[in-house]
This record gives sequence, structure tokens and C-alpha cells, in this order.
Amino acid sequence: MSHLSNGSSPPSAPWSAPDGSAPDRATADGASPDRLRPGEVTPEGARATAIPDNWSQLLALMVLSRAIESRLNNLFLQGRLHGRLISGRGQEAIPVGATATTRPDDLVCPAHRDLGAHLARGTTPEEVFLQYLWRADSPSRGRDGDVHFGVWSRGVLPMISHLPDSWPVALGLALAKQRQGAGGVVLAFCGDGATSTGSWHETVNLAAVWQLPLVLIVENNQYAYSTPVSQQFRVASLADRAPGYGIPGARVDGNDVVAVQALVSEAIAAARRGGGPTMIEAVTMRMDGHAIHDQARYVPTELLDAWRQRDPIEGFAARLQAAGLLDGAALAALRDDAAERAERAYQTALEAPEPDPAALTEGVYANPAAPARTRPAVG
Amino acid sequence: MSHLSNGSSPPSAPWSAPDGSAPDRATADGASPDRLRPGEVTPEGARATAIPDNWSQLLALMVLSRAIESRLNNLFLQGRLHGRLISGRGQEAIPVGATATTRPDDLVCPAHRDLGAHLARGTTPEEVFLQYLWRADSPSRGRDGDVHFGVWSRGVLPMISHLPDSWPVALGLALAKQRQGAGGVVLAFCGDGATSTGSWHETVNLAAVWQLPLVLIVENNQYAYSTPVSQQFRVASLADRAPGYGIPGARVDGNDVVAVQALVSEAIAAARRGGGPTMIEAVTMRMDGHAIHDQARYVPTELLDAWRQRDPIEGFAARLQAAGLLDGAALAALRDDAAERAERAYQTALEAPEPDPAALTEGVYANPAAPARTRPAVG
Amino acid sequence: MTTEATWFASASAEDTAAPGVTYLEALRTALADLLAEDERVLLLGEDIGTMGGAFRVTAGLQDRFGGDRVRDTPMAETAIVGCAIGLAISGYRPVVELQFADFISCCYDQLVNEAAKLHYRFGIAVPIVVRCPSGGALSAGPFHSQCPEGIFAHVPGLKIVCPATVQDAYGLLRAAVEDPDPVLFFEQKALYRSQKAPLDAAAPVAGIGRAAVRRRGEDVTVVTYGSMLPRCLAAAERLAAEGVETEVVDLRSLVPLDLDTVADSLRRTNRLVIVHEDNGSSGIGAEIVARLAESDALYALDAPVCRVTAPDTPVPSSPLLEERYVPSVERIVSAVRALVGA
Amino acid sequence: MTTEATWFASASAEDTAAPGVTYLEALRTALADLLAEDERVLLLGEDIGTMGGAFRVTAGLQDRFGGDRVRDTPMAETAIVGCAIGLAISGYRPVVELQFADFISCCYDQLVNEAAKLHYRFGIAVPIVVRCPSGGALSAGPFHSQCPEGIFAHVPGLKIVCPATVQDAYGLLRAAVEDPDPVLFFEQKALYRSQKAPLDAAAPVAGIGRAAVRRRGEDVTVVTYGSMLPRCLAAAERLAAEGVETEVVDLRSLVPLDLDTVADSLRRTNRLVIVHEDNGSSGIGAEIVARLAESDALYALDAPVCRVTAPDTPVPSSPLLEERYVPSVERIVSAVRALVGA
Ligand SMILES: Cc1ncc(C[n+]2csc(CCOP(=O)(O)OP(=O)(O)O)c2C)c(N)n1
Ligand SMILES: Cc1ncc(C[n+]2csc(CCOP(=O)(O)OP(=O)(O)O)c2C)c(N)n1
Ligand SMILES: [Mg+2]
Ligand SMILES: [Mg+2]
Repeated sequence: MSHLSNGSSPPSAPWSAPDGSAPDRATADGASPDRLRPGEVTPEGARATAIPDNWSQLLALMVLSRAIESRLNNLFLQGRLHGRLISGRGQEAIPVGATATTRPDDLVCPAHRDLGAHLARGTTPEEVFLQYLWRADSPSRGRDGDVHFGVWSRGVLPMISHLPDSWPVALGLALAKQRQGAGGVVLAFCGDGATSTGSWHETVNLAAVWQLPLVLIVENNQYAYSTPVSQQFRVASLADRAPGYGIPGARVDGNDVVAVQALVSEAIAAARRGGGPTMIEAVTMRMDGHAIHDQARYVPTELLDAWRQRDPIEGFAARLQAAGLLDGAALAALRDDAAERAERAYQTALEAPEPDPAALTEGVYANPAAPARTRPAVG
Repeated sequence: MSHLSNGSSPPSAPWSAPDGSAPDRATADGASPDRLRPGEVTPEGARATAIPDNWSQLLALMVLSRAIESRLNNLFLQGRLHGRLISGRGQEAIPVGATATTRPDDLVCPAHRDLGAHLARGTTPEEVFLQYLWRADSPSRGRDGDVHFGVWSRGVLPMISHLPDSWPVALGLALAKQRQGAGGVVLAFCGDGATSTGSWHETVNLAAVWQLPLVLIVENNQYAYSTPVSQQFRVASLADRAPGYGIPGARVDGNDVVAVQALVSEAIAAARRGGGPTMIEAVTMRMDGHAIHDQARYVPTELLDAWRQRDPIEGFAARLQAAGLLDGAALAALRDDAAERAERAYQTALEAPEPDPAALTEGVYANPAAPARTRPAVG
Repeated sequence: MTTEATWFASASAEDTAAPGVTYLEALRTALADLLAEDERVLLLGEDIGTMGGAFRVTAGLQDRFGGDRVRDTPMAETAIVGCAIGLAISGYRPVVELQFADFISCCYDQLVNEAAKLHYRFGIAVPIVVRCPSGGALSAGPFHSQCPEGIFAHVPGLKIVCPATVQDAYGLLRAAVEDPDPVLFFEQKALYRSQKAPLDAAAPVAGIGRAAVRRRGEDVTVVTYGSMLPRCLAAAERLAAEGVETEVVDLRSLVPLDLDTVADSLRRTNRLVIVHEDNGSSGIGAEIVARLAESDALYALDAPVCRVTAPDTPVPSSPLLEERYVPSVERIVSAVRALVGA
Repeated sequence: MTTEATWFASASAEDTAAPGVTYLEALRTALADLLAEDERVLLLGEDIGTMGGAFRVTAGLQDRFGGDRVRDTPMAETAIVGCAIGLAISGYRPVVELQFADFISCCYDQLVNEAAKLHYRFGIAVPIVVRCPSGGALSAGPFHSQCPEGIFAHVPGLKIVCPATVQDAYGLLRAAVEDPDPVLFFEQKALYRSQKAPLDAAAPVAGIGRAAVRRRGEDVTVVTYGSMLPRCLAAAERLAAEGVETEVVDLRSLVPLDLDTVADSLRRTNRLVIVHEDNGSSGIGAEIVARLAESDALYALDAPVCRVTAPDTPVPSSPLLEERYVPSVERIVSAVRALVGA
């Protein structure tokens, strides 16, 4: 880490910046929250701002996210990992940029490509590998798999497969924050595909009516599995839906971590002040298949090639280098360090104990005083 | 009927106008369908047009709808009718204006205040009373009640209580029309309250993507049960949601039957030509309680008073009188005639046989070759 | 009872001059007491505020506790239940009112996939209560009369509570709100105003998961719950006049299912009738029979069991049809007679 | 089998060199034949077109029949099923693919309230088929492994089909599409590639509602369906080596339920084991036991019945846990042994 031009610590607890002011700093760069009025749609890129103070945190989180997913990918191809593997490669700027400035009392509801959001909230690489290896001490104790997890004590809601089922739940999380009156906000993520569902609409509408402190982030990565956005909706920009709910909506380049952070910080600040929800469409590209088994032949090569030029890590690193904040050696060291952390985490997880099959039927209910008497497994 | 200045027959089969051109006539008055572009929202009232040729049909249908509901209301208060009674009083212009110009091969999915839509499709007062009295020969043979019915052979989909569950079904009806290529269209109605549901959103979105021949009519009557629109959504006009789906949206005075017919005819014409769905918000007021048991004390009296001045039947009759097409006697006769038809229908229904309780378990399945062997009722 | 007072009038109120409170009032009292005692309790639902709910269960509560704690929602069951889940895991005790139990179909996904599985997956407790006004016999038709409890009894992670008495309406609702798990609370529209009895709000709250023997008898065991309890008790009276002594077991909750009480009774009577309003196939009656037949309680059966339930059809609207649909006292009596004669 | 070929690999393909086609290919052939023979047949679902579906069941069909008849949809199960209902009552024969059976929770309302009740209410037949790739044993976790058939067996108006063999994958899918009622078709992910056998596409299509006796035996009756059939047959082999002759009944459909075949078998063997992957409480096993116990088939039981099912928990993801969750050959063998010894 010493190669980075400022000495900030690794992103295990990014919100614990001593002065607590980080969240608003980027915003202070010039993008006034007041610029978001109900119904306004911000043109793509219009909010790009100066390099924020927490740039090293942003870079480190993106690099770590990618390193963990690369390691997982290799393990899967080597047959040492099983189940489902979903990659957020190429989209790291969104969960990282959006989540990096959250406070400890904020809550995050990530979707399935948002490993960076978990990491930004302090989830460790060890926890990630324990989860993928279904270990006894993983966040789900082997009961759920892969990125379908969340460490609740860090304010991360475990997602479920049904998309975007975290969104209705986020309403209640945000209502709780509103009632508590301490300015906590909730971030909810989903993909373009999830916007076709009824749960999505019910959530956006109720959030608007109750003016909940909720930032609704749609990661438009051009596809829902094999289905291109042209077959999912007919509106040019999903942010154009916001006026129909009477809330601000904005579109942002999802591969520009600075722009994402600036815009989301603005929305967070508005929510903290009681300004209600904001809908953000972050435009990006799914660079891998839907999951590791999917080679995504349905995606035109040119599209991938074009987006490959816009890799969020490369782009940000280049900008930092141009600004004299980073050099090639520092970047390489950061990557090596992340790869090493991932490898170490994997080794740790490998040695961790598996769950006890005898505990299979425990914990269906929280109340031990009125056991549901699950039928004993017979035979 | 001879009191009316033209000799048109009662509205038992309004689509059977010999020249078949009725649907487009009102539109020809000046409101070009091309004026509806994706995303456009038509300001309230802007589409009011000249009195259409089928004015007597519109008036007769509205009067008949009200006469039937008045009779039902009396019966209920007298304790001679039971169950649930939902009134469309004050909203008749919407179902009538929207449906009057449909063709026999069009389909209609009414909601619970749309008796006028049933009547416009040729459903008889007898059928209505048979249904309310749960008679053996009613459309549902006593199995469903009140306005939760539809005569499918007349192209009316029976609604269910869950709102707006007819809408997803309307997608398939419209897709069938699109495949058949004969220009048939589907009209789907719902209330303001129903726009808060996920089913509503999934329907609008898919209709937009597939450019289905579907006219989506939201009757904004200011309340969902006791809940005012201010507690249901935050957008000023529901028609403002249309741009978010990439389809045309328009708002219309729902108490002006001419304006409703003009606008819906335009949307129908567009759909027939392959122009896809249109969303129409018809603004009106629920003049009775949610249902007959509800005295709606939560509705401010002034609001009701204001809307009482705008009664769709009174307003239209006055306009016809001003235009010299109708006189007071003709109107009175029309009302008497409608009341008489309602009374006669009630008497007929009263005498009709009740369903045979022994048939209770028949017809759960259509396939008698593979009976589901419902367990015989024991005891 | 004014016509305004209810959406569908429940079965004609019995002797409204009798002392005590109605089942509906007991529910309201429980909610009021919970709101007063526990800041964490919040009510959510369509029209529960100004209007006091379609059945007036929450009447007056918004005035007393504010729109913030007794909160009207748009018509959006998925959002409402999702919101309740989010509140619950944030430390609140949300109580959702569905306008009719039938609308549980619109939040099925949130209940089954979010609420029911979160504790098993991540040890996060989800203390929500979803109040479901259930059942028929009110000519309310296929979409305002359903009994969905049998469906949800199949879903691990949910608790299913079905109060049948005034005291249980109060006590089990309190127990449900105090329980850390998601509870579906099937309250009976037909009992709202037909049941009236003294309420002892100070009585210790019985935990969820214990059946109650409502009547002792040695000839036959009738197991039931919810709306059918009064009918089973009426049937037992008639049978007693014929010399048949019926033991009536009120399950009170379907999950957890108190099979011990059922099996104990069966061992004494050796004959079993199960009565529920929910349709028969794969209903809770089936599970009860299966659990008995898996144990040596099987040998206690001197005759085949008998389920008296609604037939496997949607709920018809016509009173004539529905009278035949919902199990009647007559049908219960004949079933018992046939069994005892067997 | 390439890694690209499936979302979750099904249980390792057995001897892919064996003659015949896989269960999955039989499904695809049925769909192709139906599309070719009957203009009314349309396919709807997420990613079923270009991609051929998450499991490749519809691979090649869009190329052959066009995007109009093999239609990709947005991710919106309520809209998809509603659309299918609308098509069906307009004269089409829509076949919906849910990406996983688990997502049926997102169209529960349309299935239960629109599709299931329309014929009873208004005599309007709703010939839709909803294909639900079901079941676990693939380490796919709580949301990609569910067996929802038990839930829907409780809902009057739906038919529930669960093919277990290559021939039935073909024949029952045809029968489902030809049936005028709404059919939920629970096809088994674990059988997709593990089952391979010759397919006789010309064989008369068996109607829905008849169980099949897959193995004769006089000591005990094992009733099962779907993914558990191969395990029950394997268990029967092992038991035969111990001298216990097991009769294996494959239900093939849960609604209609062919109780006669079960009861006939029971009358010969006097011992009953029911095996299903769905969790036990209020599953179809309960209904089978209850119907038997309601009739004098009860007296045919020489011992308590035994249900071998998943426990009442969500489906765990870890292979170690799931191995214990899904009924194994070993568990089936022990259950039979215990019963026969009893
Ligand atoms: C309700 C529901 N239906 C179907 C699926 C199956 N499925 C998993 S991911 C996916 C596509 C999601 O697309 P999008 O929301 O754009 O997210 P992305 O994978 O592109 O990040 C689908 C259809 C699901 N998870 N949930
Ligand atoms: C999914 C669903 N939830 C709840 C209800 C109960 N309910 C019946 S009508 C109604 C209000 C409907 O309001 P709106 O759509 O505006 O129609 P209106 O009655 O005003 O014509 C409600 C909440 C329902 N029918 N469907
Ligand atoms: Mg996407
Ligand atoms: Mg309304």
C-alpha cells in the first residue's frame, strides 16, 4: 500500500474516516445536490468531477474485487470450485463508487455483481472465500452460496436469487432509517433486467410517496442474461422513468468511478437531508457471460471490444497516472497485493471446517421455545 | 327511443353499425392520431371534439348503466340484494366513451366500476341482474358475484378481485390480436389504486416492448378505497408515466364522454395500425363510497360537491340540448325507459332458477377425460 | 351493526347484548395494547388508518397512535410485506393487515423467499406478523373467501396461527407479535362479530404451538381450528343429545402443529374426524393424518379417519352453493355419526 | 457436456454413450413436434430464444420456428404467465418456461387466481402449460432447487405433472399441451442429462392422471415421482439383493392423483413408503396417506406408513448439507428395511 501517494489504509472499514466528512467531499467539488430536481435527468457524464480525496480507496476496492473474482474464476475452471459463479468484471466502478462513501449506519442491498459493495462495507476476502466454499464459518454457514450473501452486521443485506427482491425489503430498511431520524440512508442495487419486474415498480413508487432515504441504483449492463435491453424496455434511458414517480433521476457513466461516486454521494446527501429517493441509472457493460457457464455468444464482439477500451480500473488508473498520483509500479504492487490477499483468503478458507450435516435442520426458526417440530428425517 | 332525434336502436350491439366506420368517425373530427407521439402527454381537455354521430348511443348507455346501478342500490338498501355492490356512478363516461366504438373482434377488460363497458358490448340488463342474484343462468352460474363477471362471447373478460389482474391477461389477448393480424385491439381498464401494483407495471412495460394493440385506461377517481391519490403516487399526472415506457400517454376529462371517445378512438386507431399501446388517464371522481357499505366520510364534501356539478350524464345532456339534438322530454323518456328495462330485468332474474347445489363440484376442470377426482364432500 | 361497519357483514352477531367483547374487538384491543406498550410495534396496510381497515379492526388506532405508527399504504402487497421485513430486521415489530387473506397471493414471493428463509440462511430473525382476514360463508365469492393457511403450512420458516376464540384472538395476536419468527395470522371474518365473550387481557399469553381441548368426550376426537370451532362445538352439543361424546381439539396453530394433544385424544377415543374450511386435498388435515399414520397412533384407530372440509373447488359466491361448500354443523354431525356407527 | 451447456450441471450424465436420448432431449423433441404439428403452440420465456433457455431445453427452436413462436420475454413472470393465459383463452396453446421452478413464486397470483379459477367461474378453459425446472442435488442453493409441486397440489383447478422418465418427459409434455386445463409441468433438473433411454415418439400418449408401476414386488410399496424415481429403483435393486421385493409406483401426476394404483399395490404389499424430494409437511405424501386412511385401505396397513422426504427446511447450498437434505438411496433402503422388519 505504501506505493500509493497517500497513506490511506486498506478498505476494510472505509466509512470510518476520522473526520466523517468524506461522503460529502466529492459533492462539494461543484455538483450541488440542489441541481437534482424532481423529474430531472442528468445527461450522461455531466457530473464528472475532480479526482476525489478517497481515490486510493476507490482504486484499491476495485482492484481487490477484480482479484477475488479472478481467483474464483481460476478455481472454477480448475474444477476446484463448484456451483455458480457470477462476475462483476467491468462493473466494479458502480458498487465501489456508490458504496465507498456510505456511513456505518447506512445500509446496502447489493445485487449479484456487486462484490465491490461488500468489500467497501468491510467484508473480508476470507469471508468471501468461506462463502464460496460453503464453510461452517461463512456468513451463511454453508446454507446459501456464492455472492448470494451479505454480512448483516456490516449493514449489507443478503440478497436472494429472485430479482430484485431486496428492493421491497429496502423500503422497510429505509423507513426504519427515516423513523430513527439520524440521517442513515439505504442503497439498493439492481440490473436492467430487474426493472421489468413488479417488485421494482412497487418499490420505486412507495419510496417516492413516503420520501424514503433510499438511493435506487440500476446497473444497466446492456443485458439480462441473453436478453438485450432493446427487448426489455422501450425507453431510451431508464432514468427517464424517474419523472413518472415524481423523484429525481439521473444517468451516469457506470465505468467512471469518480462520476458514480459524485452522483451517488449527491443522492445520499439529498436523502440524508430528507429529500427522498433518487433513481440512478449507471450505464456499463457485462464483460463476462451471465455466469461462468455462459460464454455469451449472443453478445456482439464489437460491443465487448468497445467496452473493453473503457475498463473502469484501467481508465481510473490512467487518470490517476496522468494526474501524477500513481505510477505503474504502484499500480502493479496494488494488484499483486490484492492477488496475494485473495490467495491467502482462499487458503484460509480451504482449511476451514465444513458445516456439520447433523445441524441441517437447525435454525429454521428463531424461537426455540416453540419449536416447529420439523419432522425428523426418516430412514 | 323515438324521442331521440335520430332513430338509432338501443345499444345492444353498438359495434354492428352497418358501415363499420363508426370507430374512426369521431377521430376524423380533427384529432389526428399522429398527434400522439411516444412520450407525449396531452393536456387535459385539449382533445374535446364536436358531438359525435353516435351521441344517442353514448347517452343511452350511460343512462342505462346508471339506471341499473340505481335499481341495484335500492334493492340492496331494501335488503333484497346481498353481497357486494360497487357503483360506477359519476364515472359512466369512461367505460361508455371508451368502449362504444369498439368492433366485435375487439376485446375489453373492464374493472369494477365499468358496467357501461359491459353494456356497450351488448351485455343485457337481464344478464346483469341474473349475475347479481346468483342465478343458474347468469354468466357465472352463481359461482362469482356482482360486477366480477364478463360475457366472454361478447369479448368481455371476466375480472377478478385482485387488481389489476386482468392486465397481464390482456397482454396475451393483445398478442393474439397482433398475431391474427386483423386489426383487433384490446382495451384494459383499471383505477388509480391499481397503478401502485407490480402487475400494472409489468403489463405496461411488456405491452410497450412488444408494441401490442392495447389501450390502457386508468380511471383516476381520486381514491383507492379510502386512500387519496396523494398517498398513492407522487407524480402529478399518471399519464406522465407513459414516457418512461416509451409509449404515448394522454390525460382526458373522464367526465366528458365525447373527449373520452375521441381520445380512446385515436388510441384504438393507432393500435389497429400497429402503432402499439397508449396509456390514457381519465380523470374523474368516485361519487359513491367504495362499495355500498362505505359512506366514505373520508372524502371532503366540497370535493364531491364540485364534481357533482360535472356529472357526465347531466353535462352531456346539457350539451346535446344546447345543440338542439335533445329536449327535456326525450331525456326523461330515455331515463324512464332505462329504469323500466332495469326493473323488467330484475323481475325476470327474480323468477329465474337458482343453481343446483349438487353441481357445486362440477367444472373445476375442462377435461372430463382426466377427472381430478375431487374428494367427495364427506358427511 | 350498521351497513357501514363492514365490507362483508360477518355471520349474524349472536346476542350482541351478551357480556364481553367480540373477536374483532379483542383483535383491536391486542393491537392497541401492543402499540401502547411497545414502541417497536408498527401497523401497515391498505386503508387501516382514517378508515380503520375494511373490517374496522384498526378503527381509532391511527387517531390514537398517529399515522406514522398506523400507516396507510398504497395497494401494493409486495411492497408492504417487503417493507415489513425490512422494518423487522431493523428492530421493529411490524404488523401487516392484508385487506383480505386472498391478497396474500400478491406477496407470496416475499413471504416464501425473503421472510421464511432469512433466519435459516443467515440467522437473521424476521419478526413480522401478517394479519389475514380469512374464510367464507359471507357470499363474498372466490376472491374474498379463501383460506390460504394450508398452502403456507407447507413452507418451512413460517408460523401459522388460526385463533378461534375471543381470548385467543387477543392472546395469540400478542404472542404472534412477540414471536421472533414470521407469523401468518389467519383471523376469521365469520367470527369477527359472531363471537363474543369476556376477555381477560391479563391472562398469561399462551405461546404459539399448543392446541386446546375445547370439550371433553370419549367417543370420538374432532380436530379443528378457526372458523370451524363454533360449528364443531355445536355439532358436539347435538351429538351429546344423541349420546355421542365428542372431544373437540382446537389446533390454534398449524405450524407449529401440536400433534401430541391430538394423539393423546385419539388414544382415548380411537376415532378421528378432522374439520377445516380450507379445501381438503393437501390441507392441514392430510398432514395430521399422515403424522398419526407414521407413528403407532395408527394402531389407535378403530375406523378410517374422516376429513370434513370444503371440496376441491374455488369458493362459489351464491349463498346456496356456498352453504354446501363450507362444512356445516349438519355435515360434521353426520360424519361423526357415520364414524361412531362404524 | 461442456460447461457452457448448462446453468447448473445436472447429476453427472450416466453413460452418455448409451443408446437413446436424454430426458432433456425428449422434452425438446416434444416441443419441436408440438410446434411443427400445431400452429396454436407458442413458447414464451426468459432467454428461451437465441440462448435456448438456461438449460438449453429449447435450443434451436427459435431458429426453426421463429422468434414469434419461440418468444423471449423480459424478466417478468407475472406478465409472462398472464400473457399465456390471455393467449390460451384466445385459442393458442402457450407453453411457458420458467427459468427455475423457484420463480413460480413471482407468478403465483396469476396461476392461482386467474388460471385456476376461470373455468370454474365462467366455463372458460385455460390450456396453458408452465414448465418448471425443479429440484435440487445440484448445490444450487435455496432459490434454485425448490420443489413447489406440493404447494400447487392444494389449489383446485391446476393439474400437476411430474415426469420421471425419458418417455414420460416426451409423452406427458405432449399430453399437458393437449390438455385443456392449466398444467404445471415440473421437470427435473437432476434428470435432464442423467436419464437416457430410447424414445418412442410414436407411442400413444398416455393421458394425465395415471400412475405407472415401474417395478413389481410383493413386500412393500414405494410411491414416488419425479427426481426420486431413479433413487427408488436403485434402492429396490439393493433391497432385492437382501431378499426384499419392492413395488415402485411412479405417480406421474399429483393432480389428478391416481390413488387406485397406489391402493391396489398396498393391498398386495400391506406396507407403504412414500418418497419425495419436496419437504414433508403438507406435501403430496400427506395427502396420499390421508386418502388411504379415509378408506378401508387403512386396514391393509400392517405397519405405520413412512414418508421419506426432504426435511422441513429451505434447501441448503453446501453439497455436504444438501446430500443429507435430498432423500438418498441409502435413506430409502433403511426406511424400507425398518418397515419390513416391523
Ligand atoms: C424473478 C426472477 N426471474 C428470473 C430470474 C433468473 N435470472 C437470474 S439473473 C437474470 C438476468 C438479470 O438481468 P439484470 O437484472 O440485468 O442483471 P445482470 O445479470 O445483467 O447483472 C435472470 C433472468 C431471477 N433471478 N429472478
Ligand atoms: C391486489 C389487491 N389488493 C387489495 C385489493 C382490495 N381493494 C379492492 S378495491 C381497492 C381500491 C382500488 O382502487 P382503484 O384502483 O383506484 O379503483 P376504484 O375502486 O377507485 O375504482 C382495494 C384496495 C384488491 N382488490 N386487490
Ligand atoms: Mg443486466
Ligand atoms: Mg380509484
